[in-house]
Amino acid sequence: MPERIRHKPLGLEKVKHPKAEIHLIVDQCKGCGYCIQYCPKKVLEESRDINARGVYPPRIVDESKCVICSFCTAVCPDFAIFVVEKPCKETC
Amino acid sequence: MSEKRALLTGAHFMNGDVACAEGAIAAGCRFFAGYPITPATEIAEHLSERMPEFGGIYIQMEDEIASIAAVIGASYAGLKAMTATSGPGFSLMQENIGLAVMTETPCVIVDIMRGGPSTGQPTLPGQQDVMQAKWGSHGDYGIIALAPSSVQEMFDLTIEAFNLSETYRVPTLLMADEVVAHMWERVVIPSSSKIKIVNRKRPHGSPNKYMPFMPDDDMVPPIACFGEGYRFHATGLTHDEHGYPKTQSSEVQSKLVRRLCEKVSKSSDKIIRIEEVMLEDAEVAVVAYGIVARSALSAVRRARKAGIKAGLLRLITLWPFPEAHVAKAAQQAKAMVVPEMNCGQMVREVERAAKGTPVNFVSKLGEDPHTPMEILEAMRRNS
Amino acid sequence: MFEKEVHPFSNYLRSAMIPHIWCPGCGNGIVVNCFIHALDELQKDLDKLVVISGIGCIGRTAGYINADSFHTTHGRAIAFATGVKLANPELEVAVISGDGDLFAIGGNHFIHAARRNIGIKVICANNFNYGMTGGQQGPTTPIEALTTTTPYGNIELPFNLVHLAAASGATYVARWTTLHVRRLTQSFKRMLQKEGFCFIEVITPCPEIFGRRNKMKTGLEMMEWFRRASVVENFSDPAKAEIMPEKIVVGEFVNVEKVSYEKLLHEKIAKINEKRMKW
Amino acid sequence: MAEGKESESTEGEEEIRIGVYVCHCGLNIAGSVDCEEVAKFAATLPHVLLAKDNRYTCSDQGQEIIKSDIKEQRLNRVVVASCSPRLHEPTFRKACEDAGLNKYLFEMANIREQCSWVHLHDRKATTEKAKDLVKMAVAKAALLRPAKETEVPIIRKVLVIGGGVAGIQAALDLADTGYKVYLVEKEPSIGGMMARIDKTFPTMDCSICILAPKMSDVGHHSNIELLANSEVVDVKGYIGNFHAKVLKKPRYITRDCTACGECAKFCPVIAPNEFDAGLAIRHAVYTPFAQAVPSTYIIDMNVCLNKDGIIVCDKCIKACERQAIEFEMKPETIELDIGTIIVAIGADIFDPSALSNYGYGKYPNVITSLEFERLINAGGPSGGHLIRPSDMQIPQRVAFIQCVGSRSDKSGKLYCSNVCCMNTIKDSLLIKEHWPETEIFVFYVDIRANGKGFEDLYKRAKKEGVIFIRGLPAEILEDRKTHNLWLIGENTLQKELYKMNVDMAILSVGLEPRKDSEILQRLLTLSRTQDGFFMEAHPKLKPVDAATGGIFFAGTAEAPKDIKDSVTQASAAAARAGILMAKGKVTVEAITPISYSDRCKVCGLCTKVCPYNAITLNKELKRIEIIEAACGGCGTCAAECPFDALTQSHFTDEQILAQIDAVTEHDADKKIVAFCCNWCAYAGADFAGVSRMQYPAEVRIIRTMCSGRVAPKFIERAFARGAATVLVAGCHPGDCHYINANDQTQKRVERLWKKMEQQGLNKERLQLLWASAAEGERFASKIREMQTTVEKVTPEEIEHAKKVFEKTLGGN
Repeated sequence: MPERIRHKPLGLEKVKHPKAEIHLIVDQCKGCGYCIQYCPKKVLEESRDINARGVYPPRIVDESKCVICSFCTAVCPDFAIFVVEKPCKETC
Repeated sequence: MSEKRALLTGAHFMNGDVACAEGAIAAGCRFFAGYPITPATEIAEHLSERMPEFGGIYIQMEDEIASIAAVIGASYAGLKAMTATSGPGFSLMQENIGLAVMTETPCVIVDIMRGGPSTGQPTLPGQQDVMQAKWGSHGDYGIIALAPSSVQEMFDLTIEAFNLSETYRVPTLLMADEVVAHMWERVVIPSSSKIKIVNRKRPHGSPNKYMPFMPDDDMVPPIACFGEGYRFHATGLTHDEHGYPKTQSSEVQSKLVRRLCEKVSKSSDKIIRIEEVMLEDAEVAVVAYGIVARSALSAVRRARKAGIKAGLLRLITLWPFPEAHVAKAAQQAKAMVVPEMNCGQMVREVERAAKGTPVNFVSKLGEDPHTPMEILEAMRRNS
Repeated sequence: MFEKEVHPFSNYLRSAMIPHIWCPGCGNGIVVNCFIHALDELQKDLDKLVVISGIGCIGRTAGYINADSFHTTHGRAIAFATGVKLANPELEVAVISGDGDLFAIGGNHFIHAARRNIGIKVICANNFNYGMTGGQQGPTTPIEALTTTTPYGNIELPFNLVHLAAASGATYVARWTTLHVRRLTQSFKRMLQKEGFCFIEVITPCPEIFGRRNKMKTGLEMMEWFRRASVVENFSDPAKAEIMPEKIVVGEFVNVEKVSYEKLLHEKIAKINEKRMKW
Repeated sequence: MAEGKESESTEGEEEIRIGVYVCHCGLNIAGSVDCEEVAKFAATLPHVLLAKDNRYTCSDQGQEIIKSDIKEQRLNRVVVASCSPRLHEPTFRKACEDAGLNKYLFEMANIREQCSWVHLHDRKATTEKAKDLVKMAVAKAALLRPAKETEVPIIRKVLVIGGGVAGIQAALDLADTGYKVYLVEKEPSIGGMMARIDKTFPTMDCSICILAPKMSDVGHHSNIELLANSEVVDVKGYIGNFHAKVLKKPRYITRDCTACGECAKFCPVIAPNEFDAGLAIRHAVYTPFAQAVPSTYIIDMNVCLNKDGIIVCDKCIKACERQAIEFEMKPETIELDIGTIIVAIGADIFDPSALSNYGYGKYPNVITSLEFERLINAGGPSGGHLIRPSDMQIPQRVAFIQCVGSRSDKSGKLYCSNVCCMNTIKDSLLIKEHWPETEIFVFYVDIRANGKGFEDLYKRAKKEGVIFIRGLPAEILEDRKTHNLWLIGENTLQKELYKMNVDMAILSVGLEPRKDSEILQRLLTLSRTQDGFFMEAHPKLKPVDAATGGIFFAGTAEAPKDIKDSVTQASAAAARAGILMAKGKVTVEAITPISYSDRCKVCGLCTKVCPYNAITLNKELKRIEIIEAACGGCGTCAAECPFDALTQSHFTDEQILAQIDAVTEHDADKKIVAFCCNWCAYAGADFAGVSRMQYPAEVRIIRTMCSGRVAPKFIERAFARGAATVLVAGCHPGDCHYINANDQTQKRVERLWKKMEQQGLNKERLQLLWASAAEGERFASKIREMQTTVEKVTPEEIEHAKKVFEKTLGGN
């Protein structure tokens, strides 16, 4: 449609997003950084302190931004990260 | 049911390769992978016809390396498996014979020996691979090798080879020569009920506790097959009882390799088969195997007629080497005669066992086997 | 943050063997991850799965996946797998190995298994060089690439693996990079549902050994190359599926139905015995 | 030229017998021209056998006279001095043909649009000019040659651009008639503006309810190929034989889609739904609205998580049972051969955020009438509950503000957007229907209810208690806390200021031309009015035809109009296109070049300038070859040829030179000789006439098909004959109807300017003008400007120029 959009959608705040629960198996991480780089929502960043393997594992910046696309889980070569959806009672 | 009817019984006239093939079927071999090579080709040809009749698999692979690899795979998938070849192919197989040894894979490799080295004499007999049979693959290991000297034995020993292989989880070699393989003879095949068949030792206990390389007292681990839910791992790398690689550990390596040698050597008296003819009072003892043993036997008989106290020790098992039997014969003999179709291979083992008793080697290369006269000559010289 | 984390795929892995031996940024882990993902989505019975690999980094895969597995000699995985599949066609037989193992020393077995259409599933992790031995030139090393044995730049033309597979008669041929995890997983699923010989090439980053010598020091740099250069061209001519610095053609190239060797063989066996019964 | 003339005059002996007919056009011409005198004058001209003046030459009697004269007086040339040839040339040509005279032996003098109407107040000068125009026409007529028109087949397929209600109607009409229709729609679904409106006035039907069936008809019609999410990117060819390229953008979802919506359920991305003016949300994978056609879902790659070919999120893929999702999809270009084109691209709505005083975009409770439509619509974001954005409460006091973006020279557009008044009245009634207690104020300038049933609706609204206040608010202020609005302005009836508090204000926004109109204008060489809407070939007689043959307009692309008018116009356009295609053949004017091989030196210059590559150089045979079918008829090749080996039929060098000579016979030093291209400048001059724009009478227009036909020697000839000034006028660069022939015009004029400078001539005497058919004023003011130059030019300068160019006098 041609016209520019000027109002923010009604009831935007009412939209329910599934809440993510990101699990990091920190000491299994080898610090390749794929999960950080390719997270579409930029939920992760490099942690400031090193893990048992002496590398910088990812660290969660803002779990609420996660949309549970689980790409991090799929692209992790070391099975060191996975995401689950928080059970409903906490969100609704 | 159809199998029973298909199994041959009674007396038949056939050549050694066919007898070997029939023996394999009788032994329960249901997988053959091979590659055409003279003088072993007839085994493949015969099995390509017979295997399907028993629901067995025949496949011609792209080379001998693939053949032995497929055989190992088929064995792990639960079938008794075999390949047959000759010198050049046997050489190609050596690496994976090592793999079969390391992964303790029951399987039979038939080597119809021809004149080497290299392509050599495809259509003439030889006994030049008998040391390669023991030492052909890199590393230390125990292995079993049998030497048939008749078409009947091509049948019998093929069955024997499978039984030993299944018993000890070790690749077993049938080291026949071109003459035995192509010779036509009468073969008597007993009814299947009379044929002794040994099947591999199966795991006891639950799958999740199973350790594929944890030996019992007989030093042989029970073997599970793919698809039975044991979910085990096997590797050519040095491995622990779980089959998991432990390439850095000296004690895992020595424990494993010593067991691979000893599970054969420690059972040698159970494994070894020999034939003794007129040895009791023999002053000249002939040690021979394969087709050469047949000339030797005739030579011994002629010698006795000529008043020479001669005897024959025929090696049916080449490996493990029948050391005790040779030593015994050597003790009372003044001299030993060892005819071989090579430049002297098993003769070294005989010398080692003879402990001082003079050993005369009669070599023959590139033509028909020794004639009885040639062996008799050797005996005369030493009597 | 959490106590003992249990990865959803942990039951597909041999806990004793994890973490794996692979370098940081190595794509092999992603290949295994996607393969397991596919198994999981198809609810494959692990008891009926056999994972076979040859020698090389990715060769360790057999040890990591919690199924029956066999780590063969260099180049012989496919020949071994052929024996397994023929001996027990019920088994799902997957060969996961490297470019050197499958296409240099094992090249002959590959083309013949494809020609015979043995129903095995071959996955090749292509990292452009021999990683485990320290980065020598191999059958897929790009022209002018630097390796420990091509210090002046590689002058050997590399194999086009998907073209080779298609020409040899594979019934399913695909190529993805380790960045295309979704499509790769989907391809694995397709492959695992097919009857005949299948081949999937996965282009994987090898930063420590290959990348380091070729201006891609980190896994991320190699993955970024994949992202920049990859073009999905499904069912385009595999002969034109190039792998170049500026363009990597990925996609599904072949997906046809063909009766597998083992099926034909066992049908024949059945026929033969029928005849004998009648007679 | 003499030789030339003989060399081609086959019927040299034939005596030329011209009849001249001067039309009064009631008082339209006679009002400021002495037609009788013009006729008398005409009779004195060479070859003129008879000259008559009558009230309406175009009337049946008028035509009868011509016909009988041709028969009885054996006229072999006819000149009519009346309106613009763009209007009645076909009429008179037909009359000639009926009487057995080849229609190319007819010539017209435009003494209305370009004479009587533009010089209303100087009867003498106007009459003099009319005489000149007739003299020019007669001079040309004497040299006219009969010509045979070539017929080209018409492809019986039509391209409809735009899938709003107009496009839909046109497509269905033509498809039902049996023609193959390609309907190209930019958006993912057809339906356009009408699909977004809640109810229609005056009947208050549910808009989508009456549109949806038509939409699905389009979707299922065997004769319609719907290309949604697509754009026309190129059009070549000519009437009956267009070749279009359409860019089909990927939907990333295949036809297997059953519109089950599972994918959207799982899509984690949300974005404002454009269809609901952004008031509702949609997912990255979505369908714009329930009744969308095609119903196939679409993925919005701008918001989807999966960028540059890497699938990060595969939730939709997993959710889709039919496996219809295909991220690999690439854009494809579809090539179409069509005979006719219907332009129905609709209009944009005015963006009121331009008007700071109304605080739109700043105050949540100031919305546009379109946003209102979505709010009041049961399928809309609020489920049909009129709520105000700030607090989702139902407003008690609502204000409508009219003419937002319309009828204003400083804020928005000058024109009336036609639909806003009735739309507001309709909306006010909708509110009353649901919430009768609501107080509604409509601030207006004039209420325009000029349509069937409109006045009744207006009355009803008043009866329902809607309060109409004349005078728009000057400003809207917001109460920070309540977000209520203060409207401040003057009631121009009571002449008193008001400051009114309302809960919500609805800006009744106007319609404006689509921002992307230029693209289509260029692709199809169309003209647009000053408003920017597409310009019809004739406001009265060809209201849906474009000036370019084979192209027609429907809906708001041509001007703001309501649904009824759009549909009416669509059916009209469909009918017009259908007529063409039914004939199956179209005759193209016999104006392609003729070449005299004996003069051709095979230099190949013509091949370089031909925009259609219709001329090729045959080196073996040492000659040029013209492909008639490919020729567009601009004549720029003839203008380029240095050896007069090429000329354009019906616009030959002789004919044009004769016109020049006629103009410059008397008082050349007071005249402006103007060469105008048929499509833009000449049409522009006509438009000035229709609009009665006044400009000096000194100008004499010579019509060529394209300004590219104007050879330097024409201009030089004019100066050599003492003309004060010369004007060359054509289409704006890029708008040329002959692809780019007017590039040559530019080059040639520039060359001449240089020459004039070198010769010490005032180059202002030669002017170049780009004026579109809509730019009558631009043309008029140019003439006024040149008039001042004319006055400045001294006799010496005239003489000097005569000398400089005198060799062009050689020949006739």
